[in-house]
Amino acid sequence: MSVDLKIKIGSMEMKNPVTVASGTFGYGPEYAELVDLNRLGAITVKGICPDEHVGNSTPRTFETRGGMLNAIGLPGPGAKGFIEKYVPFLKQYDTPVIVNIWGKGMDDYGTVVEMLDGEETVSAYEINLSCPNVKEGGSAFGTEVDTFSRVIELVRGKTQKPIIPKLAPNVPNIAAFAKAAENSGADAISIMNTMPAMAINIDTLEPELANKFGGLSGPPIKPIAIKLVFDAARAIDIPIIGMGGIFEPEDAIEFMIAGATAVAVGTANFVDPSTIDRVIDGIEHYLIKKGHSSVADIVGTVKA
Amino acid sequence: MSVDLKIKIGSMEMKNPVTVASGTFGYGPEYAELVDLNRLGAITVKGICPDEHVGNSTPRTFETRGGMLNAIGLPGPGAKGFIEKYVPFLKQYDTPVIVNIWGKGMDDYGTVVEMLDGEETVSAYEINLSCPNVKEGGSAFGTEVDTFSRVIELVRGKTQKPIIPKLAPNVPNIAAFAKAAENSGADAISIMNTMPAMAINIDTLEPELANKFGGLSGPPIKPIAIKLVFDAARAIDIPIIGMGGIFEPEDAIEFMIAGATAVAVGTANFVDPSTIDRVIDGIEHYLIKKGHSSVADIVGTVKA
Amino acid sequence: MKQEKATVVEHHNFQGEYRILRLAAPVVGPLVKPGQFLELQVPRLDERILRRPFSIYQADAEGVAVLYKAVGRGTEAMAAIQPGDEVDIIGSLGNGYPEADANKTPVLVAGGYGNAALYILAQRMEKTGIAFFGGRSEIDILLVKEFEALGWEVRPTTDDGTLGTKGLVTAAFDPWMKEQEIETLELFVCGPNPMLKAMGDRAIANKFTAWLSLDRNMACGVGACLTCVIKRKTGEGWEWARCCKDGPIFESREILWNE
Amino acid sequence: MKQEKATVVEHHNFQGEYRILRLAAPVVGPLVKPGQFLELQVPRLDERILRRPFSIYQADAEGVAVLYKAVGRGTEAMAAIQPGDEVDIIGSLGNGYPEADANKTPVLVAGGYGNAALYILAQRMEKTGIAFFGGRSEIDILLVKEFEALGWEVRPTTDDGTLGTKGLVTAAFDPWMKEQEIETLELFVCGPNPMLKAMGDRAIANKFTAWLSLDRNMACGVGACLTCVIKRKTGEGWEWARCCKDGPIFESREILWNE
Ligand SMILES: Cc1cc2nc3c(=O)[nH]c(=O)nc-3n(C[C@H](O)[C@H](O)[C@H](O)COP(=O)(O)OP(=O)(O)OC[C@H]3O[C@@H](n4cnc5c(N)ncnc54)[C@H](O)[C@@H]3O)c2cc1C
Ligand SMILES: Cc1cc2nc3c(=O)[nH]c(=O)nc-3n(C[C@H](O)[C@H](O)[C@H](O)COP(=O)(O)OP(=O)(O)OC[C@H]3O[C@@H](n4cnc5c(N)ncnc54)[C@H](O)[C@@H]3O)c2cc1C
Ligand SMILES: Cc1cc2nc3c(=O)[nH]c(=O)nc-3n(C[C@H](O)[C@H](O)[C@H](O)COP(=O)(O)O)c2cc1C
Ligand SMILES: Cc1cc2nc3c(=O)[nH]c(=O)nc-3n(C[C@H](O)[C@H](O)[C@H](O)COP(=O)(O)O)c2cc1C
Ligand code: FES
Ligand code: FES
Repeated sequence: MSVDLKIKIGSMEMKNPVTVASGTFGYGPEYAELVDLNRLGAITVKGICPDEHVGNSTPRTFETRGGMLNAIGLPGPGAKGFIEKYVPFLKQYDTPVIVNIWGKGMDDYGTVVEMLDGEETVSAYEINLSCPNVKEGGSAFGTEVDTFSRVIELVRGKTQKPIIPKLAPNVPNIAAFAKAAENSGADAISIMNTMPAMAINIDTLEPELANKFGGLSGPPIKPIAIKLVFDAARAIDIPIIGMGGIFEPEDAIEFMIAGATAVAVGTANFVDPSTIDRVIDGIEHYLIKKGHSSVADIVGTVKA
Repeated sequence: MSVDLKIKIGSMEMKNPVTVASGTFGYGPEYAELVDLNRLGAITVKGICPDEHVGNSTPRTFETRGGMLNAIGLPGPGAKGFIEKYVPFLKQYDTPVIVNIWGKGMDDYGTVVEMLDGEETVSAYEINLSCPNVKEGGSAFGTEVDTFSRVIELVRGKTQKPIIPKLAPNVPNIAAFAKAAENSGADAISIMNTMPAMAINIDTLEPELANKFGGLSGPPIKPIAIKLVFDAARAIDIPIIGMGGIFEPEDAIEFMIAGATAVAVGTANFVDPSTIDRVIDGIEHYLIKKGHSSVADIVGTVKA
Repeated sequence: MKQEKATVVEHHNFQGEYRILRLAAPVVGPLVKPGQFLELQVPRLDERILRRPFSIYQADAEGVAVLYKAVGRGTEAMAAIQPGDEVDIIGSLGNGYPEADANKTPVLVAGGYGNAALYILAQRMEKTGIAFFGGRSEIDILLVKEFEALGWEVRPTTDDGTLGTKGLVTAAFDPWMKEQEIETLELFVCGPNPMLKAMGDRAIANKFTAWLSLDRNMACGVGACLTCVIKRKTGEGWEWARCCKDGPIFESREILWNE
Repeated sequence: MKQEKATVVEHHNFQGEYRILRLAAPVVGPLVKPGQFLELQVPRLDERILRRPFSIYQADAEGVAVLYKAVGRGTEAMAAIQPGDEVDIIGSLGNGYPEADANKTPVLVAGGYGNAALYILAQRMEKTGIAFFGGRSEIDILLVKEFEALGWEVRPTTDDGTLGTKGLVTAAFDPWMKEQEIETLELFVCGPNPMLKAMGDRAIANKFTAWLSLDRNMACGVGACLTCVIKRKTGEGWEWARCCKDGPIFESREILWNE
């Protein structure tokens, strides 16, 4: 028996529903010796803004009980640097590339899309409206529905490619943001970015991160993410890319049953780079075991 | 060398800064054989509304990676039942009692205080404006600043005893709620309630909790709570009772350095009922080791 | 009720998938009443924090033993426990079985680890009687010799007929019951929920007493969290009763099964 | 770079608080260049998820060994690793030391586990030279005999004077340096950051080459997360370089220390 793992995010076809979470997989080459990039449903690269950006000082990450904090601060080569350094590499693979974009101000979101849109290798944009680690933009855009919608409309006006706003978890009403994304022309949404968090060294009294705050990721946030995906799925008809603490195939399947059409493996890449492979295999086995023929058969099937 | 562990929450004196998180310690008798109730800074009892309430169906809890979900749904004996069944017991101890109160509608918050206020044993009220597990009220009151303030003002009008609104974590701007609490006459605030979350059984497709959703507690949420306490402490002058994943003395100290005057041990009671003792001892040892003479010396000392 | 860091004295495979864990626990050991349980903190239980409840299989002044089956993450992680290890326990918990009624005929009904929970009861009971033990196969019927050594008549049933009567426990119990002075029976039941309900229904229909040991998921084990509730009948309707504190033993008439 | 489930061949106390963990790792073993490291997943590391980086102390076609000191949660949990256990490793990682310059005099400078990281370099280097090893006390100076057996002259320094010159590594190095044709020196340094900086400063002031192995906290170890960055000088200013991927070995002139 064979199952169909293919899914679509807007016009982008993915051979299976598994991508990686932006920022946990570099720009592609970093894990290429450990992970077969052709196996991935899509490669999601780290956040890109129009210009080069240095990011935060160090320490940038900190390990917590069961998870980690990061305040990397979105360092990156900028759109031009990305095209020069990474597009030639990514072109070699038969896997769509989702570019995660962000801006220091609203205009940046338009600018970066203008700079990238000519590249055939860029298959879709994930719009980061929820990074807890940059002062300028990031989460400020993601926790206020009007601004959130304006950014999406702006990006929508610049590209025909699928656009995927990435939602912040620290809101009481994720459904309102999901709905706003849909109404503003998004092809899908992704849930969730890291949860704003902090750790303090009780000997030095210093925050453990140079940036003071960071985002919590990994297994601790999975139950939070499942709830957000469930709530959002009830509110919209466009697909959801679910993420937050996916470490085992069962986690990914839980996201899909909650309402996610696709999933992203994030922090787990650091812990076990074979996670992606295991998750793809696990979804396939689950579908076979349960007698389903395609991914759609399980998406949003939670009895609730 | 001796240190002074005493603190004050409004007019309520606590012999040390450690209480328990509402709902994790019953009404007092449950742990009395394992924990010396006279050692506690205060006993915080499970949520009480004016009338008896049955709470949710079962399953009510579910274990997650590193933590747990609960959707108990605030079952309880009501104010009269509480006075009859538990006040005589609690009276025996030389420890202030914080009664956690909630309402199905706004009026209930006033009613329950009217019913309880004559009891000398009731030292303070923690106002639950953030329970994710009841449909009627709970978190609906805690994620909208105006309603939030109105409930606090209402309670303020009914009692001279200290009132301590308990804040919801799933807001982008905790400082606004902290400030609103202070402006509405609160004597302190407590942070945080559980984080809205969900788990789904991938075989049955049923949510793992009868209530579908629940609140995440335990170590996974600690870094989230630390950030919320830090943000709130910057905004207000009234004390904060910090909680969320306190399992070790170091966790409690971290909350205090972030800005909490007192702390509450919650889920850890289920795991290791000796946690409270260890936390009190650990705070004392830390103060001695660092050459401090009182709790106030470390509250909010984070270098950030 | 005490918390104790108990030392592992012995940990061995008992029969089939069942294992026995024996702990030196001089504080908790002497407190135990039959039908009570422990909340045991499984060492090295990767990334899971809650304790697991286990009926007490044996207890004396020196310590306690539990008889368990690996069914999930926690009980599987218990495989790694070695003699000499420390295991943190809280016990003894719950109400335990009441004194057997001297005027009645005691009957034990058990399945799975239920046999273990009833063994300490049989050891401490002044009378003996008849015991119905059900299981999937011969390998699932525990402690037959031990109960017989105490003077009990054991009537096993197995789903596959490899030992005793073929069928559920009721296949042996029902015909036997018909021959008894039914009202004089006093049942002590410990096993899976369907078995509890089946015996409870018979107790109500036939007006005998049946003490049922309920198995509900637990978090605190001491009555504080309100996880483990069942519906208990009251004059007017029902109320929640906590299996860990008000139970785990309830008389069949107390329970409202429709949850 | 490969991920491999390696089998523990040996795990023993080496000297003082240092231990050696030897792994059968036929996939990773042959890939190793001196100065590279592994990302090792510590088994049973309760509630912590990230791998820990360790320099490769020895490597051959069959496997790898690391020499480590218990300093925190992860390295303490490693104590429980037993021969026969499986340990998941990713390696070999990082750039490693460059080929030694045939026209220069190699000098090794190390402290703590740095000696281990330089040992594999010494083994594979065609020349021999002089090695300055610093430590708190005699017990912290590792592998002196082993380096001598390879033909190296070892000059230890200890803070407490229990072995060799009393003082920091510079107390032995500085007087020696003055007697050399300084520009012909090529240093290979592995140790704590202050030692790296001290040697780097001397290299810049005296115009010799110093390859420094940097120790930064890491999460992914493969260049993806941008945790482990240091400031590397560029024509105009500086850029972030990843210790795990662009390093951990940098030449002294590359590093901007003011972070
Ligand atoms: C009063 C009482 C006495 C018991 N006595 C015994 C005994 O003597 N021998 C024995 O083998 N088993 C006994 N059990 C069942 C035993 O507690 C479960 O098998 C065990 O909790 C399963 O844990 P796990 O981690 O292996 O399974 P998982 O399914 O991974 O457990 C996940 C969670 O569910 C809870 N849980 C799962 N199943 C049960 C259950 N049946 N009862 C309570 N909580 C559960 C666990 O505590 C844990 O929080 C008893 C249960 C109760 C309530
Ligand atoms: C390239 C490289 C090579 C190393 N080689 C060796 C070696 O051969 N022998 C040896 O004993 N040690 C070596 N270390 C240091 C070793 O990685 C740390 O001692 C170890 O990570 C500490 O882990 P812990 O859990 O015991 O400490 P904890 O402080 O509990 O660790 C907490 C977290 O901080 C990180 N961390 C803490 N200290 C360091 C550190 N110094 N470097 C990197 N991450 C750190 C851990 O990875 C973990 O994520 C090396 C480090 C690097 C970067
Ligand atoms: C080190 C690190 C860097 C990240 N960088 C980005 C980023 O550049 N853009 C973005 O949208 N999200 C970023 N994230 C968030 C992840 O994409 C993901 O939303 C989050 O980590 C939750 O998934 P996880 O728990 O599986 O890691 C980053 C996360 C981590 C841990
Ligand atoms: C089983 C359970 C029941 C709870 N009941 C209440 C309650 O009645 N009222 C309330 O304000 N908070 C309640 N809470 C929330 C806790 O008081 C606390 O805010 C939260 O659990 C975070 O702390 P912790 O991580 O230390 O448990 C409950 C938490 C748990 C786990
Ligand atoms: S398990 Fe907590 S009340 Fe029973
Ligand atoms: S540790 Fe991730 S980039 Fe170096």
